[in-house]
Amino acid sequence: MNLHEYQSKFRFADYGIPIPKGKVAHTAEEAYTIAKDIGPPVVIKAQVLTGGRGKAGGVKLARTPEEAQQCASTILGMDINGHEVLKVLLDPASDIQAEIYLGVTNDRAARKPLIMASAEGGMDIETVNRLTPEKIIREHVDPFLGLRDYQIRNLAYGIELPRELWKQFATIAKGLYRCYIASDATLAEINPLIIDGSGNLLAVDGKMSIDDSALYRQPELVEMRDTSAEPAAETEARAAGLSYVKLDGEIGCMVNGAGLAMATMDMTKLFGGSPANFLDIGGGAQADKVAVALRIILADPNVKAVLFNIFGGITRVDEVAKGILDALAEVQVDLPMVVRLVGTNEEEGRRLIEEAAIPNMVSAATLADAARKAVAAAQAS
Amino acid sequence: MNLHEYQSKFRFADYGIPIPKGKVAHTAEEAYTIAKDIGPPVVIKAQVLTGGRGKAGGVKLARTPEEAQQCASTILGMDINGHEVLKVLLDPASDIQAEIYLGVTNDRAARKPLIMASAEGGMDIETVNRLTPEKIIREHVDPFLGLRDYQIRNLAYGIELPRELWKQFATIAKGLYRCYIASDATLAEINPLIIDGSGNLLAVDGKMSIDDSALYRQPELVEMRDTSAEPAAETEARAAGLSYVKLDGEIGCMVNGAGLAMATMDMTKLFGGSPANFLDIGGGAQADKVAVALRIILADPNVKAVLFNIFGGITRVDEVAKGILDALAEVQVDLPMVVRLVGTNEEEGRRLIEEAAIPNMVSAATLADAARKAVAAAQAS
Amino acid sequence: MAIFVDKNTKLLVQGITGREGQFHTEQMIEYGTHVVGGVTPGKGGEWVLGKPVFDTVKAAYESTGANTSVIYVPARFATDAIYEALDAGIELIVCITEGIPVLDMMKVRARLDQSSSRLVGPNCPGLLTPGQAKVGIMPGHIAMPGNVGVVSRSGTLTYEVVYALTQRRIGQTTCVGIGGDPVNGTNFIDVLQMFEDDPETEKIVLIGEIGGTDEEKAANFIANNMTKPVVAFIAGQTAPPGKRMGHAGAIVEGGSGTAADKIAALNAAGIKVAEHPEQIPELL
Amino acid sequence: MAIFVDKNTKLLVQGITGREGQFHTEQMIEYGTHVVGGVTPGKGGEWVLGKPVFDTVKAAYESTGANTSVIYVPARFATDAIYEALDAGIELIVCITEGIPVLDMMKVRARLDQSSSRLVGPNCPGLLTPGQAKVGIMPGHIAMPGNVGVVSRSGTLTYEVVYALTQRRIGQTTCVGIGGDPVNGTNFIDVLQMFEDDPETEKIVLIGEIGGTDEEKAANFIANNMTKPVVAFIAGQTAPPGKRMGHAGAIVEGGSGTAADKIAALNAAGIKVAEHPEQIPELL
Repeated sequence: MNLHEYQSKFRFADYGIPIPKGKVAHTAEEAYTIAKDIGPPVVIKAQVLTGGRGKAGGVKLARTPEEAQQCASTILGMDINGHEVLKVLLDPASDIQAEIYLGVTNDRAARKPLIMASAEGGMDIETVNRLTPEKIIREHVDPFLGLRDYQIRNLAYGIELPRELWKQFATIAKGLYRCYIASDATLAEINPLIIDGSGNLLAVDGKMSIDDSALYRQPELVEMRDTSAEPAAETEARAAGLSYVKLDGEIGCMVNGAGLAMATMDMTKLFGGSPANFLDIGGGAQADKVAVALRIILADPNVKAVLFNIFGGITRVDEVAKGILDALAEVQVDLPMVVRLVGTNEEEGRRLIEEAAIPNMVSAATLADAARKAVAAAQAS
Repeated sequence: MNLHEYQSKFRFADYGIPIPKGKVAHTAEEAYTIAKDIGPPVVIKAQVLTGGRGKAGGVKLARTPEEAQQCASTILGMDINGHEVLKVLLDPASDIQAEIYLGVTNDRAARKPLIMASAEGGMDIETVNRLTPEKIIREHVDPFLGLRDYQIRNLAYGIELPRELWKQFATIAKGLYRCYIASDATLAEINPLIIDGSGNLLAVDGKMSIDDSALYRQPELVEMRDTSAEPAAETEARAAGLSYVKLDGEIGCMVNGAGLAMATMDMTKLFGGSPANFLDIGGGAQADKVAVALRIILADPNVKAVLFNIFGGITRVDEVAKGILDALAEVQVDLPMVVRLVGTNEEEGRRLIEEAAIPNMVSAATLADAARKAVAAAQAS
Repeated sequence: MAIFVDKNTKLLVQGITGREGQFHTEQMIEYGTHVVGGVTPGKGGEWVLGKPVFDTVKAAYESTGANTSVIYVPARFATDAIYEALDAGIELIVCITEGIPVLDMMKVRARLDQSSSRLVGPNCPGLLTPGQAKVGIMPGHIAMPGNVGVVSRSGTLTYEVVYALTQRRIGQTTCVGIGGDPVNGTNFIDVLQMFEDDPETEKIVLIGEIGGTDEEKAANFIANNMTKPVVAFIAGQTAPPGKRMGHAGAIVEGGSGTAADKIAALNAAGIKVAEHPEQIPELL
Repeated sequence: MAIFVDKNTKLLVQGITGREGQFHTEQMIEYGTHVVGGVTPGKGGEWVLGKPVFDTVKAAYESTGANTSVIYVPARFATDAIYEALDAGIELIVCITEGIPVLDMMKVRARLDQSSSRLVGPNCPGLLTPGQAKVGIMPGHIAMPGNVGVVSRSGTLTYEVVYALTQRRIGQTTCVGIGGDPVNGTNFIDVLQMFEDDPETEKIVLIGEIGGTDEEKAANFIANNMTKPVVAFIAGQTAPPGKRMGHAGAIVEGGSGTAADKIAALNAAGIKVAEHPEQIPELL
C-alpha cells in the first residue's frame, strides 16, 4: 500500500522531520485560500499514487493566490498515468540550495533494512544508481540494533554534508528510520531533502510504501488508504479477498494461485494475445468468489474473452466446475469463455462443463490449448 | 541500587501488574488513617532495604485501625540488620490460596535476561534453588527478541498453573519483563505472586534492583533512591565519586582501585584483623578526594587504625604522597595510620611521608608488612 | 532417499486444532505421514485425529521426539510459533502461514542463521516426498516417486508442473515449495545443493517468478556448483513493474526482479528455460 | 611473540581528542605503540599529537589500515563506538570505558559472537606487551618482557602483581585486563587458551575476584585443557554478600560468586592460589 506525498510528509513530521508547512486542497477555491494563508509563492503538486507527475504537468509554481487557484484548477481532474488527480498539496516554495536523497527500504537480498543517502537528490534513486552508483552511500541496518549514530555519520560523511548540518541530518535520519519501523514500511523516502536558503534541511518531497502483511497492526495507516486513487476493481477485489491487478490487455484471466496466474498471463502473450488482468481467486474457488471475480473482469471494457485456469489439488476439479457453473447462473457473461480444469477429477470436471453446454464457453485440456483458444476468441470478437 | 517493596510494586502496577491497593505511612497516626481508609484487616510491612524483616518482626497483621496504629508504632524505628525502619507499607490483607515466584534477573554466565517461575513462592528463590532446583522453571530471554508468548506458556505449563490463569499470568509476566527492561533492572521479582480467594493473581511482595551504570538514563529512578535507608557515609562517598561499602571491622582501608581494595581488606583478615570498609578512591588520589575519604573512614566509630594502600601507576607515588599529606593538613587524624606506597617513584613517595614525620603514621614497604602493622596498631589502640 | 522429509519424519502440527490445521493434518495422515502430535496453547491433553495435543512445543517435543514441525497458525502468531519450534530444538520447521510482516521475517531469519534448525517458508505449500511423507498443503496424489527434484516459489503452479510430470510418468524425489515471501527460511540455492547431494535425484526443475534476485543467484550457483541438469520456468513475464502479483515477494521494484533478467541469467548459465509450464517434461 | 598486541599493532584511538583519550594516547605513543590515528566525530581533518583525526572509524580504517582500536569515549557513547569499530572491520577492540549498562553489553556481546572481531573489556585497563605495545591505561614502565602471561579482572591489583614480578626480574609476555564488568568481550578462558597457544608464555598468573563464576570455569578449563602452570589469586574474601565492591561485576549474589567457592574450585583443579598478591612471584 502506497501513501500520498502529503500523507508521507505529515507522518514524517510526527517523527521530528522538518517539512514545508503545506496543506491539501480538493478544489481550486480551497487552493486559493490556502495559498493566501501560507503566503505565496507556493508550489502546487498533484497527489497521485504514480510517478512522473512532474513531466505530466502535475507540479506548478504560483506567485499569487489567484495563480495558485488557476494552477489547481488545471491540475485537479488531470489524468496522470490513468490516475485522476483529486487532491493537490500546496507547499510554500522553498529556496533550494542543494538536493539530497535519503531513504530507507528493505533489502530482501541482505534481509535487512537499508538506509541510503546521496548528494544527487531530486532525481529518482534508480536513475542515480544506474548513472553514478558510487554516489549512493549505503548502510545496512541490523533490525535488532536499529539505526546507530555512527551509521548516520557514515552517511553524512559519505555525501560530504557540511558538518554544521550533521546534527539536523541525524535527527532526520533517526526520525525517518523510526517512522519506517513504526509504520511497517517497505519504503520511506525523502527526495529531495533540501538545504534551503537559510542553510537548514527540509524534506520537500516524500514517499512511503507500507507492507500489506503488516496492515493488521497499522489501523491508522489502513485509514489512510486512498481507494479513490486506485481502480475501483482493485478495491472491490480486495474487499472480496481476491488478489487483482488491472492490466492493458484483452483476455480476462481467472486463476487459482499467484504463480499459476502469472504463468497464465504469460501464456496469452506467448500465443499472441495479452492479459487484461492478474487475478488470483485463491484456494477452493467457491461460487460466490468466482462470481465476484467474474464481475470484476467483465467491468473492464477492454476484455474480449475470459480464460479460466484452475488447478484442482486438495479441492477437486469437479467441485470447482460446479462453482463456476453456479457463478455463471448469477453473472451474465456474453463474452467468449475458455475453461481449463486440470488436476484431481479433471475428467469429471470437464464433463460437467461440457454437459452444461454453455454456448459461449469452450473447454481446453492443456494450458497451451486454453491460451490459444482464448487468444483466438478475443481476436474474433 | 535497590528499590523498596512499595516502590517496586507501584512501578509494577504501571506495567499492568495487579498489586494490593496499599499505602505508605511514616507515622503510626498515618497508619491508623490508612488502615481505616483501605479497610482492615491490613498487613503492615517495614520498608527496609535488607532481607529478613519477617523474622525481625517487621511484618504484622492488624484487624482494626487501632491495631494497625499499634503495630506501626512498634515497627517504625525498629532496627533491622542495621537499617532503621522509617516507613511502613499498609496493604489490605490477602486471602492466599497459593504462592508463586516470578522474577527476571540477568544471567551473567548466559549473558541474557533470565525469567524464572516456581510454584514454591513465598520463600526466597535461592532457598528453592538449593532445596528443590527442579521446581524452578527457567527461560532465557533473547535481549533482542524480548520475552515471547511461548516462553510465558512454558513457565505457566512448567509450574502447573491452572489454565484459567494463563492469560492473567501472561499479562503479569510481560509487564514484569517490560518493567525490568524499561528500568534497566538487574532484578525484578514478585514473591509471592499469589492466587487470591477470588481466584485471581496478585503481586503481594516485590523487589527491584537497578543497574547503577544505567542510572544516567533513569532520572525517575534516581529520584527514588532512599538515602535515608543507607549509611550516611555511603551517600557522602557516592557524592564525592568514591566507591565505599561499610563493613564491621576495625581497620579503615583507603585504596586506589577496586580489586586492590578488596585484596587489602583480605590482607587485614589474613593477618588477624578485619576491615572496617571497602573504599576505592579511584585514580589520581588528589588531596580533596583523600580528605573526603578520610572523613568518611573516621566517622565510623569502630575504626581503630587507618591503612593507606596506593599503587602509583600513571600517577606517580610521590604525587600521591603529597596528596595524602595535604589531606592530613585538612583533616585531623588521631588514630594510628599505616601508609604503603608502591609503584612509580615509590622511594621518593616514602621519603616524603617519612620527612613529614607525622607521629601517628608509619610507612610500610610491602602489602603484607602494611597489613601486619595496621592490625597490630588497631589491636594496641 | 529424498530431501527434507521421508519415512523418518516425525511431524508435529502447530495449530492442529484450527480449521486449516485439522483439515491438512487429516490429509497428511491419510498420505502416510508420521504425525506424532500437535500443539495448541490451552488445549494440551486433548486428542485430535487420534493424535495428542500439547500446550507447548517444548512439552510436545519432549513427549514425542518430533524432528519436524509444520505451522498452520494465523499470521500474527506465526513468528512466535517459529521461535517456539526453534527454541524447542525442532530441526525442520515448515511454515505454511501467509502474511507475516517482512520486518518480522528479517528478525526470524537472523535468529535462524544462528541456529542449526531449518525453516521452509513461510507462505509456502510445504514439502512432498512422494510415497513417503507430505508436510504442508500439497495435494499428495498428483505426485509419484521418481528421480526429479522440484523446487518452486509458487503453490498451484508447482502442482501444475508436478501433475504434468506425473502424467508423463516422470516421478519426483521431493517437491519443495520455498514460498512466495521476500524473506524466507530456505532459498533456491539451499535446495539445489541438497538435490545435488541427494543420490536419488537425477534432474531438477526450478520454478521461479518475478521479484528479488534469487533466480539469478541460483543460475550462478548451478553454473558453478552443480552437475545435475536443471530445467527452469519463470512466471511473470507480463507483470507490470511496481505491482505486487499476489505473492508478497512477486514484485518488480526499481527495475530489478524482472522475468527477462532472470531468464537471461539462467540462459547465460546454460540452463534450459521452458516457455510455458507444459514444456517442462519435454525439456527434462 | 605475545598475545593480542605487539609490534604489528596499528592502533586507532576512539575518543582521541577527549581529556583521557589524549592523555593516554601520549603515553601509548611514548611507550612505542604504533598509533595510526584517532576518531572524534566532527573533528575529522584535525591532528592530535601528530596523528590524523577522522570523523568515522570507517574513514579511519580505510585511510590507516588500523587493526586495533581502543575506546576512551564516555559510557553513553561507548556501545555505539564498539559497534562502529566492529562494523568497520577492526579485529581487536579494547574498551577502557567504565559504566556501560549491562543490558547494552548483553546485546554487544551477542553481536560480537556473530563476528570475527574480538572485544577486550569494557571497564578494563587494556593490554600491555612489555617492550612492544601498550593499549589502554596500564603504566608501561612497571612491566618488563619475559615469559609470564598475566590475566586479570582488575586494574591496580594487576599493576601491583606485575610490578612485584618485575621487581623480582620475572618478565611478562602480555598483561591482559579483561575488565570488571559482569558481561564483557573476553573472559579468562579465551585468554588462557591464547597463553597456552603462545610459545613464549611459559607460566600464567590469573587474578580473579568475587562475582560470577568465570574463575570456576577457568579452573575447569585449566585442569582439562592446559599444560602450562597457572598461579591464581582471588580478591574479595572479606567482601559481604549483596554489596557491589567497586566493579559492576564484583558482587556475591544469591550465595554465588564467593571468593571461597572460587578458591576451592581452583584448588580442586590443582592450581596454586596465593594467599596474598605478594606471594605470587614465589609460587611461580
